[in-house]
Amino acid sequence: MNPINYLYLSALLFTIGGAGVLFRRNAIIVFMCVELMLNACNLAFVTFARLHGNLDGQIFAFFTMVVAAAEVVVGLAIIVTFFRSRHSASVDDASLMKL
Amino acid sequence: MAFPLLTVTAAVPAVGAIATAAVPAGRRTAAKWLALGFSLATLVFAGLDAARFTPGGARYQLTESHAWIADFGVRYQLGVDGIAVVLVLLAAVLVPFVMLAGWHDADVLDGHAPSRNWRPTQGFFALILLVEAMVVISFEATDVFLFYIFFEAMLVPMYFLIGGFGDRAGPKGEGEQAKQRSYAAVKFLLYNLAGGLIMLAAVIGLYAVTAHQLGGHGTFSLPQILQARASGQLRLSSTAERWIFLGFFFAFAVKAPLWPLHTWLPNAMGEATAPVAVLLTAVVDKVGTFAMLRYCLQLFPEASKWAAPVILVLSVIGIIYGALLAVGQRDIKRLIAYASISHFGFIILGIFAMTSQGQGGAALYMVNHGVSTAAWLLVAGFLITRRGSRLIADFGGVQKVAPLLAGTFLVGGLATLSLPGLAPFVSEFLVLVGTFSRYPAAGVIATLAIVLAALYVLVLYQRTMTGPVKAGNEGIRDLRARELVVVAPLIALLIFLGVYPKPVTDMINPAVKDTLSDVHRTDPAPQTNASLTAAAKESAK
Amino acid sequence: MDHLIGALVGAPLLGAGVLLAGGRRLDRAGHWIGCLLAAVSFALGAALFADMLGKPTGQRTLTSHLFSWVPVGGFRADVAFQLDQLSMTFVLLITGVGTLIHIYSVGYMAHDENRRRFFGYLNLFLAAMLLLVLANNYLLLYAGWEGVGLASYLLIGFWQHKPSAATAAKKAFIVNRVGDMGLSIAIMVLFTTFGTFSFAPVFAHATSASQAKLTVVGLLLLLGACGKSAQVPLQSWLGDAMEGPTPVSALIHAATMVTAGVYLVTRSGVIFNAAPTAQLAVCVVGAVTLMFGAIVGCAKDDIKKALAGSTMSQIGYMMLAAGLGPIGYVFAIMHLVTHGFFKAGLFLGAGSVMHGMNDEVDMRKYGGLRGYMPITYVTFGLGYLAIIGFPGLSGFWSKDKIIEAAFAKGGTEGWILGGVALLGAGITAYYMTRVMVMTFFGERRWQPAPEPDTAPSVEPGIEVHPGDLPHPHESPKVMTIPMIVLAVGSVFAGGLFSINSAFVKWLQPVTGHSEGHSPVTTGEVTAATLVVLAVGVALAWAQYGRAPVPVTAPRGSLLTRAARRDLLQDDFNHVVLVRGGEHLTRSLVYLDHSLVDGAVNGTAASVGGLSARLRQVQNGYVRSYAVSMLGGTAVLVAATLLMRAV
Amino acid sequence: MTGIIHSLWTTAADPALPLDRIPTPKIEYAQLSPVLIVFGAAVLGVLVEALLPRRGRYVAQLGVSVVGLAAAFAAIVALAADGYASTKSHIAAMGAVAVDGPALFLQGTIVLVALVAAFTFAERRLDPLVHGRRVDSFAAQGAAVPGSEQEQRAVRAGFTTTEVFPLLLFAVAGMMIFPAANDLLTLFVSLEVFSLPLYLLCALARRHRLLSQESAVKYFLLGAFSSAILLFGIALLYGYAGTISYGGIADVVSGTARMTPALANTTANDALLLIGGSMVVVGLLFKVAAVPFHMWTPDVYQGAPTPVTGFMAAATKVAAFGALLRLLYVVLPGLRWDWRPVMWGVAIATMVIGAVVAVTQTDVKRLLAYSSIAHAGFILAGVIAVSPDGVSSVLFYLAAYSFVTLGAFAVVTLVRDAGGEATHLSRWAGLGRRSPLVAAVFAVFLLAFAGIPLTSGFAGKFAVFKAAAQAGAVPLVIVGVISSAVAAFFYIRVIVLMFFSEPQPGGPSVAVPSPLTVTAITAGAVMTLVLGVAPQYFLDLAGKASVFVR
Repeated sequence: MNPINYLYLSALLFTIGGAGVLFRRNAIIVFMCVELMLNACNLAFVTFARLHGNLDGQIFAFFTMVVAAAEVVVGLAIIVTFFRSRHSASVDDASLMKL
Repeated sequence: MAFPLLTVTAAVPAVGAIATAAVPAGRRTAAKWLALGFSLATLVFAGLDAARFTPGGARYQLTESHAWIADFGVRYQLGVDGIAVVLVLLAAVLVPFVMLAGWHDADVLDGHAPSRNWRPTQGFFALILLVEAMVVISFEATDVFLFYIFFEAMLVPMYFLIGGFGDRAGPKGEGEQAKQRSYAAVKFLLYNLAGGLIMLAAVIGLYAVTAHQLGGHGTFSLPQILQARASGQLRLSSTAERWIFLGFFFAFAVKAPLWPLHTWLPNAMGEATAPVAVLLTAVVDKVGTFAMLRYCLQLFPEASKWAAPVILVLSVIGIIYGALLAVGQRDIKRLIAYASISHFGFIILGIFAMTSQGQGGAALYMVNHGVSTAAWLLVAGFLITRRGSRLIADFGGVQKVAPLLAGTFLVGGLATLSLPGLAPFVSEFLVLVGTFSRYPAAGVIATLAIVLAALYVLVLYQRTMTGPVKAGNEGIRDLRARELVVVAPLIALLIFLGVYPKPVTDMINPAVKDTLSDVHRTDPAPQTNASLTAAAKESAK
Repeated sequence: MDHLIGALVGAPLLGAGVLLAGGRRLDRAGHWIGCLLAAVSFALGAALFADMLGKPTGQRTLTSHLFSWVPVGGFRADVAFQLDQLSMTFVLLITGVGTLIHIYSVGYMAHDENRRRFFGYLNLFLAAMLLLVLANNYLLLYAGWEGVGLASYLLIGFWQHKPSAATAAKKAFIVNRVGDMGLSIAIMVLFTTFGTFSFAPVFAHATSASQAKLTVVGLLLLLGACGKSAQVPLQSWLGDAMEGPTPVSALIHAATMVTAGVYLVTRSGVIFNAAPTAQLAVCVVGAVTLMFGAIVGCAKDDIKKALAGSTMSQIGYMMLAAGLGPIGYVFAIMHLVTHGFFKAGLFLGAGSVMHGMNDEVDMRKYGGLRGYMPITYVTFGLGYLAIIGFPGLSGFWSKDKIIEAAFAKGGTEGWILGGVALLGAGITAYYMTRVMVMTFFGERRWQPAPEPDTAPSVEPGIEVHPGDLPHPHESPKVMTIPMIVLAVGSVFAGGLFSINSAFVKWLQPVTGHSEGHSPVTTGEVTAATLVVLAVGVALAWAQYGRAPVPVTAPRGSLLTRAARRDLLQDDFNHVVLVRGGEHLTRSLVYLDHSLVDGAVNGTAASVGGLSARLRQVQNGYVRSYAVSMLGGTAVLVAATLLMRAV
Repeated sequence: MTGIIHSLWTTAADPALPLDRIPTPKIEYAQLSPVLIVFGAAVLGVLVEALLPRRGRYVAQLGVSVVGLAAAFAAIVALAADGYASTKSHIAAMGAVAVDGPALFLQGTIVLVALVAAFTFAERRLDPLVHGRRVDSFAAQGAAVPGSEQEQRAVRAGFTTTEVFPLLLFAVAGMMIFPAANDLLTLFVSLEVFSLPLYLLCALARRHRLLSQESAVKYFLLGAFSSAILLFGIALLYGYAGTISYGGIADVVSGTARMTPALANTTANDALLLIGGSMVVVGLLFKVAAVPFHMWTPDVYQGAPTPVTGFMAAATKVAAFGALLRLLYVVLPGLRWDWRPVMWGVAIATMVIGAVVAVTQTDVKRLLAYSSIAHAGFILAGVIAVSPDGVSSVLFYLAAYSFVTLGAFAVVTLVRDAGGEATHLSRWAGLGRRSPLVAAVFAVFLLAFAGIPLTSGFAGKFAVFKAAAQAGAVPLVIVGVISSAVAAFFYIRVIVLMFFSEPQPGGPSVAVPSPLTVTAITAGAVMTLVLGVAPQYFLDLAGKASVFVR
């Protein structure tokens, strides 16, 4: 089938992810939504790689995964400490600093 | 290469500032004498400048020129024309008096030392010297950028002088007083900074234009620009010239100050101690008017002529407005401030009347106003510190208890109302004649100010000095030796310049002639000759 | 010889410098130094006069160029002097009368601890006045002009502890400044018209300038003259100026300074001759002031103020004459000189009286003094006869000539002016007789001791203990001698001048002179004058000589009351100028604060408000930050695409 | 650079050559040495953590970082001296990393900044002794819950988070690659390489840990979000051009690339290019804290440990602007007419909002955060002038600004009361009375921010505005001038507070720092004045380094 559809799908996923970041309160879920966005990007990469018939996109996808993994490591660490000190993972609780 | 006299003249006070600031906390008096010494040394060098300057010689003399910031087309380039020499001398002459008058101004702050290296006295005198250095170099600079840098930078020490060592003889309590002070200081700084930043845009514009026309790198060198324009290499489009001119003029008009950009001056002068106020009006503000004469007219002749009518109107308004408000003041220092606004109106009027009398008068006025304001305001300062108040209503009959103080105060006032025989008369009359010969209406309206001046000066004198001694004034002591040393020479100078201003005018005239030729203006010819020739034509027919 | 001119001015200037800068250590010798230097300059003047007489009429003008004062472009003002017959006349008057009054003051100011300062100011005045009359250009004249203004300010306010004195001094200076403004503008016009303001070239080219210009100049000069010579509408200061010590009133506000206006007009004769409108204006001002002063003089009970009124009116005569052009110049000056003698004499007399009456000035508290101070009585009397124009005495010669000249102007103007002058003579006789009688004749009204309720008439600041009665006595020689000399002058000067019209011949080369064809003969004028004179005297005698004079002034007619208040001129000034001015300045102060300053503060405030509002966006919620980011991205993308679209 | 650059991946993908003939990629280690050195030091740091006993770590870590950074700087200088900044500049590592003027200049700046920052990281004199031990501004144990028993123990045991040094070094290495990255992959990876350590560093404050953690969370989530956007942009660019190398994309954009049917298909409409390009730009604008992607800045700056804030504020801006420059000048010059107007808008918004909002700030660190936003706007003005002048002016501004910022934040660490740093402005009242010297130095930094002549701030401002004006962006200059007038107002406010208002009783005291912080502050002050009074040498440097290799 026409690879363009994959692009639409990736765009859709990206949007969903973005929406999640905006609408979900739980830090973990917000973060997962970001991961979703990254994966949307991966899909796009792979699709374009197919389109152009070169491997750059695919390679890039692999890198993205690695990076995403690294992000998870750091992110979870931060979120966990955050959670442990406030017993809540709601990003809306992180609003001591404002104005 | 020749001995860099101008650099040294500016460097001496700068070095002095550092040296003074370095004096350890305990040695207050030592710091004072050190600072005074440096200011006197500056005076010596300024004198040398004047001596080495040959009137009617090259346009810019004692020049120095070194590469500085090639990327910005900036050179460290100094040179003085007659007006600059005179003004440098003025600054160098006034600063020692300012120091002597303010000898004890910082002592109050010395009382409670919150920390080991709390040295207000050292700071006070160091800042004064710093201001002097920056003023001097901005008079000497022949590179627009160099000038601009110090024109802006001098705000900082001035700001600390006003806000940090302000007048404690205010009408309100100390707390309120502190508020007032820092308000005045901030107002001063922001006004001038805003002006300066607008000018920055114009300076950048100037660079862009020159860079575009002279190929590749722009230049800020005044002589180079003048030369390029003379040779037709550089031809500013009238719109560009006007915009850039406005940018420059705005900054200078704030500094000068020109109505309606004047409101920072009364606050600043009211809150600063008298010596600092003198430093501000008599020395620092002169940079503004000087810059109009040098940069606005020389760089942008066409735009200057284009804007002249409006500026003349503003300055005439300023003259009358300032005088009227001076009449209405309750606070001695604010009164003097408004009087100064009126006088700055005269200076600007003279500059933009674009006649040799007008501009010569304006240049002379800068000097005379410096001296007369110094004399009047310093005596006023002595009076205020004695009584601990600056409200006119708190004084009365002082002449009975302190005749000498009253007398000198009167002389200062008479100078301010430009009485013949005292310096300001000559310059004021020149400005008026110069203006009248091209714009009669403006001249006539401006002349009204001589009546108003008499009004505010004499009313002030009457309320404070004459009549029965007012309660609280009995204790006012007459002038001390130190204060006499400050006042007497100033008065002598006033009389000398009033009776024999020729040495100064000889310095100024060639510079004025050059400036006028820059703007392609000649004095209007007396009408009789015209009418005579007309009659001749009639008869010929 | 011509270098002496500089010395002429220099001597008193030196005196002023020494006395004022000298400080207390000169207190003991100060007054003699002052007198000496005044005398020196008189001597110099006399020497120059002798030298001048020695020369043929043609080359009597001396000039001396000291140094170049203000050279800027085409603008050349030099410190240079020009001594011709006109200046010479003034020099002699100023230094002569000046010296006498210096001497008189030694006695009069004996008890004042600031006597040194007083003499310093007097010398300063002499210097300035000499500068005024000797200058060879208008700017230098202006310098002297303002200089005498300063001296008069300092001397009127000499007793600064008296608020009234301080106020009077300030008033005098400021009113004068209004006149000075006219003069300085006149100089500007001259400069723009002729490219110079030195007398010689200006007068040489005067005719080549447009009449309009000359008229403007003339009117402006007149404005200046009005200020200095207390002519309507700028006369209001002279009455108050009497707050100054009496010698000052004698020298400055009677004999010399107030006549500067007449000098100015005469000196600028060439210009006025070419501008008839301006000339007429001069005449009108003179005539009006003549009447004004006379009427005021009739109503005042303060002896000095009465004399001040008369001064005003006499100067009105001079102005009138000067306005008549070549017919009148000479007589203006002649009357000026004679007036200098007798008016100075009268003031000194008044001073002597006050001296004896511990500074009482209210004539209603005098009376019958002739027995107590005979010399004063005689000298004052001679001065009195001179001023009312008693045949043979100075005033007779000069005043009649003016009246005659006024008629000689011809046409209705001539008749009106002449009539006014004639009437003025009558009124003069009336009020002077009044003064004379109230002071020296009648029964004495100065006992018992002044009650508290008379305090107002006593000059405030000078405490009056009920208990020390006035014990009238003759003044010391140092005061009487000058009075005698002046009396002699006021008797004979006029006569001397008129011996085969010597004075006319003397001044003619400078001012020019022409005998106008008078519709009435000299005899007729004289007769008429004598008649009105007699009437005036008789009226006064009837009113004050025969009937006893009430100690407290009666309410009097409307005119009288108005006249007592200087014909309401001050009230007018107060309401219109002072009040108006106060309101103007007050509202301006308010505007400056609220409008000009407010605009700036307003901008600052609005920036602050904007900032506070924008701050709210930073609400601390991650998700809202994310929204702004995503929104921003969307906008950016959209904008980029749009850029491509358009 | 002529000819098409083959990135590692395309050659491998070329079906023409069989798998056994894949050429080994050529890596110019010498030219990459600066980055490699820093990475090496970082790894060494990790080893130190693993192997050395607690006591020795602090010294060892500090030593490693300082030596490593110094060596890296030496290497950079050597390369530049060798001409890699100008004549020999080319693209190393098979097209992944550019070695040219801008890269080296920015790397040099970053390394120096990091060196100074390392000193402030190591400062141990400011906090009072804890159980007789000196402590720095980092948590005893990052994992421990604030105020928990565990934390107590860690403190008692005298733990210290010496891991900050390796983290710092990793971040530095990433930042060094960021402006040098010559293909989108390197760009993305390096972005993450320097971001992740920063997230962690933010969370490690000893005092105010809640705030610190909050800042970390915000920074992390938003950072991840932005990098997702960036990544999607990259994907679209790749989709458009079929390559991820800068040069390749540029060629495609300018139409000089070898056309393949696929390319013809994707380049048919520019939407991909435009959207992708602007999304990548957004990712970078987030890092430079440009409006409207600035909102993380104040919170993160306030919460993070002040030394970290200083480092971030200085180094991140340098790196990010470097990358932005390269992207706009090397990849998208063909789209100039599309992105320039947009950037105009961003620049103006950034200048104005940054300046205006700062007016009402009450916390020193937040104030500096907003001022950094405003400055980002000024720098953007220079970026917009697409000219060598623009590049050099930006480079100069970055160098000048980063040192002022470092110094300013270093001063902030000194002003303390019982609760640690006293960052609320009201506490700074009368500081000038208590310790004139510190207040004076801070005033110098503030004046530099305000762009008063004779400070580096003025020279920088003049340079960028000049470039902008010459590129015809006069309105931008005027807006900039006006907003700097507004900005001046709040810098002045602080000075007024310090000098003209009475010190409040029980106000904060100024701690006497160790030579480390003193060095840092001095370095900042000296640079501020030198670049202000005699900027010519550095302008020359920036001018020489203003040409991008392609």
